[in-house]
Order: sequence, then C-alpha cells, then structure tokens
Amino acid sequence: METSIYSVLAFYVLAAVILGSAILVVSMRNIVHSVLFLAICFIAMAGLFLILDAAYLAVIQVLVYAGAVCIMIIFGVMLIQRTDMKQSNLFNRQTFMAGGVVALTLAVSGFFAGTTAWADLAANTPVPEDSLGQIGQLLLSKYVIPFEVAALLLLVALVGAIVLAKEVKANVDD
Amino acid sequence: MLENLFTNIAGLLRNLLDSAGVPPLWNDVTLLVVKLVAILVFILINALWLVLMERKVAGYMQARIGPNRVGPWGLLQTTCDIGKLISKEIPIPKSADKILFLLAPALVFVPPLMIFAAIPFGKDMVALDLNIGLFYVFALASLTTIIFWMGGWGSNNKYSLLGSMRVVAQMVSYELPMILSVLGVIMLVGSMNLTEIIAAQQNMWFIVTQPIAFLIFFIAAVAECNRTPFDLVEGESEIINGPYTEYGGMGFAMFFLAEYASIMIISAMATTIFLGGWLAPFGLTFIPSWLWFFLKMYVLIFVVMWFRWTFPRIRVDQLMGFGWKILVPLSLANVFVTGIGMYIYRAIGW
Amino acid sequence: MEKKISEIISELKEKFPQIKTSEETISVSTEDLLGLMQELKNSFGFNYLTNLTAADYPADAKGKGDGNEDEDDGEMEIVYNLTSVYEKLYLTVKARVSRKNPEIPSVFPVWGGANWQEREVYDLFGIVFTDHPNLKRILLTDNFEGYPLRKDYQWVGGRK
Amino acid sequence: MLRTETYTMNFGPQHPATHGVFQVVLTLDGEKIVKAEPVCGYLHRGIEKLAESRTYQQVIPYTDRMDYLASMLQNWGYVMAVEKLMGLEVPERAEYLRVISGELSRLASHVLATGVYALDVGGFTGFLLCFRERERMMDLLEELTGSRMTFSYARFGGVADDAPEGWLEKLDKLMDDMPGYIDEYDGLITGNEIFQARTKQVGGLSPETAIDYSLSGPVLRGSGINYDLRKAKPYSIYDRFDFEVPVGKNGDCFDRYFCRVREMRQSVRIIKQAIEQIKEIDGPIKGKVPKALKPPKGDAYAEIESSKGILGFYVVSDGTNKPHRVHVRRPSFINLGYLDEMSRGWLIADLVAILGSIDIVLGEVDC
Repeated sequence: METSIYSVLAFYVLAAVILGSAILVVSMRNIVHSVLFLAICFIAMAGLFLILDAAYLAVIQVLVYAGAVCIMIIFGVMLIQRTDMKQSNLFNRQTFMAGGVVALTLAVSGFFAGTTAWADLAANTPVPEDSLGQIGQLLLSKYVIPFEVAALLLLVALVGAIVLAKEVKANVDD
Repeated sequence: MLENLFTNIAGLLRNLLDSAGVPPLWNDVTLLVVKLVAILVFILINALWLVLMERKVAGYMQARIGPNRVGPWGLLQTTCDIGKLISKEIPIPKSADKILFLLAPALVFVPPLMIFAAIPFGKDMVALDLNIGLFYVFALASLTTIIFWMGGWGSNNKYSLLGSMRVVAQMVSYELPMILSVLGVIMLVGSMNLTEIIAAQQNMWFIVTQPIAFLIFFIAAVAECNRTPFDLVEGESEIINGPYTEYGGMGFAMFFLAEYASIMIISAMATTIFLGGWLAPFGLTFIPSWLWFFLKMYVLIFVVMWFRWTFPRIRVDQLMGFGWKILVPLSLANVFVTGIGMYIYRAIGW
Repeated sequence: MEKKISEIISELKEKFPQIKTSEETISVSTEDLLGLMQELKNSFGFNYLTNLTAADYPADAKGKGDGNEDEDDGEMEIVYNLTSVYEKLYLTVKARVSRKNPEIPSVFPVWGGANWQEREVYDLFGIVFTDHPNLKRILLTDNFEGYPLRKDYQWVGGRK
Repeated sequence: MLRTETYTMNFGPQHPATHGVFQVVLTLDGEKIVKAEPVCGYLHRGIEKLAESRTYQQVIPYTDRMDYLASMLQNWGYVMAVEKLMGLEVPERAEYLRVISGELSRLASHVLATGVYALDVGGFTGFLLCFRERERMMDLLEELTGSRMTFSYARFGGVADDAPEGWLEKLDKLMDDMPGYIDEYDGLITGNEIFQARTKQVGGLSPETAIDYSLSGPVLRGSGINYDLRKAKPYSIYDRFDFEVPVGKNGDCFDRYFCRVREMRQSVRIIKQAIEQIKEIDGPIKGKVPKALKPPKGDAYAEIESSKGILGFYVVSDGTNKPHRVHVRRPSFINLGYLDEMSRGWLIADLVAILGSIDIVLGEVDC
C-alpha cells in the first residue's frame, strides 16, 4: 500500500474525528446528541477502513453500525422518558473502576499491537481485489465455529427479545 | 455523437486541465467535483420537475387538470413554489432542539447525492465505479433514517415523534427484504459492481430471471422512500405530517424535494439491477444509452406515482407484518431457489 | 299500533298508579322514573332512547299555566323519547323537576345512549343527573358560568 | 414482565382527520389507544338558544348551519316538527319536492362521506372523484333553491319554490349516470385490498351496543339492525316508494361505509320513482299557512331519517310567534358518544378510520 501524503493526512483527520466524537458521546449531557456523535464516530471509522482499501468493511461499518446499531440505540432513547442527562453520573465512585478496566484493555490491545509483525503482514499480503469472496470463504471454512457460535448467540438474543416484548401491558390506572 | 455526449465533455475537460499543466491527482479531483456538481444539479432539476409531474399525474387521475397557470403547461409552477418557500421564514418551535431541527433538512440531500455518484447513467457514465457499488447504495440509504429521525426528534412534537418512530421502524424493516431481494442478482452476477450487473444483463434483463426479487425490491423500495401505500410516516390524516410537521419554508421544501430524490434513486436502482440499466432493448441502439436509462427510470417513477394516486394507506401493524412475515421469508426463499437453480444449471452444464 | 301503545300505557298505569298519561305520553315523578324506565325497557321492549332533552318553564314567564304552579320558581321538564326498534313503537316520557333543586336520577344504567344527552342537558340546563358516571360540561368550557338554556340566563355582550 | 408508560396526545382540535374543529384527547400506549376522550363544543353557536329569540320562520336558516352537508334534511326535520305542532297539511307536490330534494341532499352527503372516508384512509383520488359528482348535485340544488349549501328550501306547509323548467329532466339524467359513478367508487375504494384491510374487522360494534347507545343511521344499520325511519315509520310519502334498507353484518368500519354506498343506490331509486310520480301531480307547492305563525301551546317531537341518522326536532310553543324551546336530536352528536369505547385498543390510524366511518359533521355535533 503506497503511503501518500494525502492518505496520512486523511488518517489523522479521521482519527481526530473518531476520538473527538467518541469523547463527546460520553460527555454530552443530551442523550440524543450522544447517539448522533456515535453515528459520526462510526462513519469516520468507515473512512479509516476505506484508507486501508477495505471497502467492503467500510460499507458494512456504515450499514450495520451507523445504519442499524445507532437505530437500535435510537429506539432505546425513544422508549425511555428521560432525554436530559443533567443528573448524569459522569464522575462518581465507579470512575476508578472504569478507569482500571480501560487501562487493562489498553494494555492488552497495546501488547498485541506491539507484538504483531505489522511490517511483514503489510509487505507479504497485498489487499486482494475480491475481498468479499475471500471473507466468505474464510467464514465458512477456517472460522466456521466462531461464525456459527455468533449466529447462535444472535438467535438467542432474538428469541429473548421476542419473549421480553410479548404481552407488554400498559401502565394505566383505570 | 449523442451517445458519447457526456463522456466527450468529460474528456474535453480532462484534456483542458492536462494542457494547463495541472497535476493528475488534482485533475482527478477537479473532474470528480465537476461530476458531483453535475449530479447535484441533475437531482435538483429533476426533483423540481418531478413535483410538477406528480401534480400533473395526480390531476389527470383525479379528473382535473393540475397546475396550468405559470408558464406553458404549468412548467414553472414548482420553480415559483420554491421561490415562495425560500422567501419564507423558517419558524423554529420554542422547545425544539435547534441544532438538530436545522441540521436535518440541510443534511437530507447528502445521501441521495452520494448514492447518485455510484449509479451508471449511461455507457461509461459513472462518477464512482465502486467494486461494492450495490452495498454502497444500501449503506448510504440506511443513513437517511437517522436524518429523518433527527428532524422528527428535534421538532419536539408528539406527532413528529410518532412519525420519526414510524420512519425508523419502517426503514429498518424494509431495508432487510430490499437487500435480501438483490442477493439473487448478486449470486447470478458474482459481483456487486453496478457496471458489471448491467453488463450481465446484455442478453436478458434480470426482471425476467428474478421476477419475484424485482417485486420484493420494488415494494420494499417504495416503502423505503415513504410513498403511498407506505406513507404512514407522513400519514397526513393520522399524524399530520410526521417528522416534518413543524417545518415550514425551505426546511419543509428540502424534505419534500428529498422525497423525490429518493424516488429517483429507487427507480434508478431498480432500472440498474433489474431493467438492464442503460442497455438498449431489442437492439435499438440509435437512442443513446443515457436516454434509455432515463426512459426506464421515468417509467418506474410513473408507476410509483400511480401507486400513490390509487392506493389508500396501510396501517402500521400491517406494514410491519407485511415486511417481516411476507417479504422477508419470500426474499429468503428467492435466494434459496436461485441457489438451487444455479446449481442445477451448472450441473447440466448448459 | 295505536292499540298496542294504549295497552302498554294501561298496563303501566296498573304498576305505577301515580303516573299521568295521555295518548303517547307518560308523565312521571322523579322517584318513579328509574323503575318505570327499567320496566319499559325490560318488559315492553323500549330498547332505544331516541331523544333526551329538557325545557325550562319558569313560574313568572310564559310557561305559566302549563298546569304546574305549585312551586314558586317554576319547573323544568325532562323529555324522553323512547323507541322500540323491533316492535316499531314510540313513547314519550316526561318528568318534572323544580328549578330550585334540579335533580333527577340518571337513566344511563338503562340506556347507554343517555350518556352524552344527559351531559348536554346538564351543560345547558344545569339539571343534575344523579349517578351519572361522568357528569361534566360537554359543549361549553369547563369554567363556563351559568346554564344558558334557562330562561333567566343573561348573557353579557353579543346582540339581543 | 415489561410494563409501558402511557402518554396523552391531543388529536385536534386542528387536525386534518377530525372533519372540523373537534378534539380527542388520546391516552396512548405507543400507538395503541388506551382511552379516547372526545371534546366537542368548539363549534357551539347556541342555535337552540338563538331559536328562542327568533320567530318560527327565522329559525329555518339556522337549521341549515347544523348539518351543512345535508341541510335540506335539516330544514325538513324542523318544518315537520312545527307542522306536527300546528297540524298543518302539506300539498302532495310539495311532499314530492321535499323527497326529491331531500334524497338528493342525502346523496350529496353520502357521496362526500364516501370520498372523505377514502381520504381518511389515505386514498386521495377517491376524495376528488367524489367531488366531481357532488358538484353536479350542488349545481342542481343551487338551481332549485338559489344556494349551494344553505338551502332553506322547506317552508311550513310546503316548499319555497317549484322546480324550475327542465330541472327534473336534468336530475333524471344525473340519476341515470349515478349508478355508473357508484360502480366507480366500488372499484376504486370499496374493492381495494388495502382499504378492506384497513376497515374490515376494525371498530366492531355489536347490534346490542348500537341500540343501547342510541346510535342511528348507517352506524346502526351497519351493525345489522334494520331500522330506517323511512321504512319503520314512513313519514311524508315514503310509503309510496319501493326501496330497500341496506344493512351490514359485522358492524365494523367497512360495513358502516358500505351501508352508505348501498344507500346511495337506494336514494337513486327513490328519486327516479319520485320523478316518475311527480309528473302526474300538478298542484300547489304551499299549503294555506297564516303569515304570522302562532302555533297553539304545546310541544311536538318529529323525527326524520337524515343522512347521518335519526334527526329529531322537539319544539315547544307557548302560543307566541317565537318558539319557547327548540331542541335538536343530532345524530352526529349521539353517534359520537360511543367513540371512546369503540376506539379503545385500536391504533391511531384506526381511530381515523372509526371516526370517518361514523361520518360526523361538526356543525351538527356542536349545534
């Protein structure tokens, strides 16, 4: 992959957008604005995939995350009463615990990022032209077990959602 | 001569830039910008014209004449309407979320513009020839949901909220059958590149080999752009005007024109995927390819309008039931049958 | 058909001796009203309350001489038009209440159709229908003062 | 299990589907109606009170303003009550003219109701197609009375004017075309799959409830009760005509709507017969009525079958030239009384369908 000045520039712009919007997602007082910043974050991540020549992943990122996951969150927002997060508990006792978890996650992913031989990977395997076909091949051969497990998990979630949503009664007095 | 009219213009522009000593990258960028601007102008002019066409079609279906005062045959009616709407104040409700309220109509034209960039209007007439063109279109189309929701939520009105709830539910539900219905075509072509999909229809349009997929796609697409009989998002006799209830002036006009832009998109997509895109049928190649594309597109647009002025509105639970209980299983079955058909086809070795 | 109505009226006369009757009209006191109505519906098939309304007969006004002058302030008359949908019979029932204390039992338990009609009469005449499930103003605003269809109602403004 | 919160929403008073200024305060669970509280009175003009300070003749134009879609029938109901009070005789030709104009008015009202119902469920074309025919009827009525909506055509003991030259022929022509038009409605609206899906099994009303709640007109007949005053208690000259009373089966929105459509065909039948019969009758169109009208003391209640249901007028006279009390039994008002129970458990879209199927006119509801 050739590294032109423009792609480097694009990377930094996108990274800044992702980080900025991610911070805004958690710090926004208005939950609706949070969701919209989340959507921006997802779309910017699709941009990152585009820089990596992974067009399919980029499109999936937009379709699934911005188009579907955000919508699901929107549903959640619309179904709850409170939209204003003035009494939001942005900083409280759990901050330290959360900080620990984040630090641990950072450490683990940093470790793997550091130990992966990026140079070899980038040099030896060029991005294939037909990435979609190869993803399909891999999902149904090498990674068939995780693929099926994920499918099962989704099915369980689906059934659970149906059970929960069934026979919802209105909270009426008379 | 006519056939290559637009490609020649593009080539001319490129040569001009080359001779002026512009570096190739900037040359590409300039050309892309020119193409996008051309598409934007195309969309806007078409949307304006479609509003008039809709009113004329409605008029003739309802035993009346329709607009006929401004310009010959009422041609300048929508232009005047837009002039009026632009000059109007945009009233902002007191309790509205101002940023979202104003942002939504501004953003609503972005996805259509980006989608049109990937649609081949004619032979060698595509601004962005993407490998995964089909998916790209769907991904961007799914973003419109958020914009409608922004407008509905930002208005802070119960009718708008109900409308945006319906928008979200309807668009999410009908995206699924829409994507599933084109899977059969993707399987047959083996590519998601729109140019290749058109090329694969050289001998036979996919509407012949995939008739059920076409029906599902078209129904779901009509639902995606919130047109009758699936116009419950607006449903003026129930929820006034859904997400656009609080909009006036140009804010409303933007949503209004965006509806026509999305009709163009679904018609263009259906043309590309099922009606052979810009390919000329029966060897009638003396008509330029882009004209063929528009002809097919306009036939479909007319069908959509015909729907609107004939059908009543479906109810929200019937809409969901129809989407999930009929269209989704049907499109899955279509994929399954297509797979078996391809297998048999190969086994025979025809 | 005339005969049938007269038969019904004479039968009713036996059960409710206090009622006054004429050709197709029964006048009843407020105490007997509910019992009579129940009887009319259950035994004689008057299943349909076509119309329920009232008229004001103040003592000083022209309503005088309508036969009821025992009250100082006059009376209000509530009129019930009953129909037997299957037998095609028609009957009018009238009951009088004093203007000072206009109270009458609601016939809502007998016919659901009395619901809005009684509310309308309450709204415009101020006649209280006891045991009505939702007796509040229907045409006028909730904070409207007075009962406009009473003869002594004076409105401010507007043309005479 | 999950529980949901309800919220209230104002359906009206300014709303496209309330057919006027009418409000329903909805308690909603999502889109499902938990409670629907109708609030009327936004159009209350106090016609009953106004009538008390007008002479008997002066009240006629006020009746126009109640059900302004079928004012002919409103005039008729009022004059019938006063005629009953005074014991007036109506000449035969006047009765025929009343029947013809009244049925034409009913036809116009039903045509509009059909079209508006199509609009309520989202079909705009049906709405405008119905206006096409209504226009022809309005033209005819204008020619007869001089007004397009507020006719004030009926007079005590007769009608205002005889039919102008050639009017009956024009009417006959329209009546010839009418069945074709109604077939068109059946094709475009009644037969539509989506229309049927929206209206069948929606807002069901059992015959017992319909009677209990004093509902009338197509709402009552849609539930399968054969009760039409024109047949049950033939007033005027309705016993001279051969027609049927269409009734529904399930009492749902579709039945109420379809009753109306079939009633149109019956109205056409009645008008055609009346046109045939009136040709033989030549006589006065007004009875002998004193100029200063002073009905004897007493009261009278007369009811006719209006396009919305049973329209009753209760008139009390105190012997002067002004009525002591005029009360109108407005079918729309009483039909509306059951809206709450009828729409509970249905969706907002169904509320529109139910409200449309009752066919109310707010001028009449609020009086």
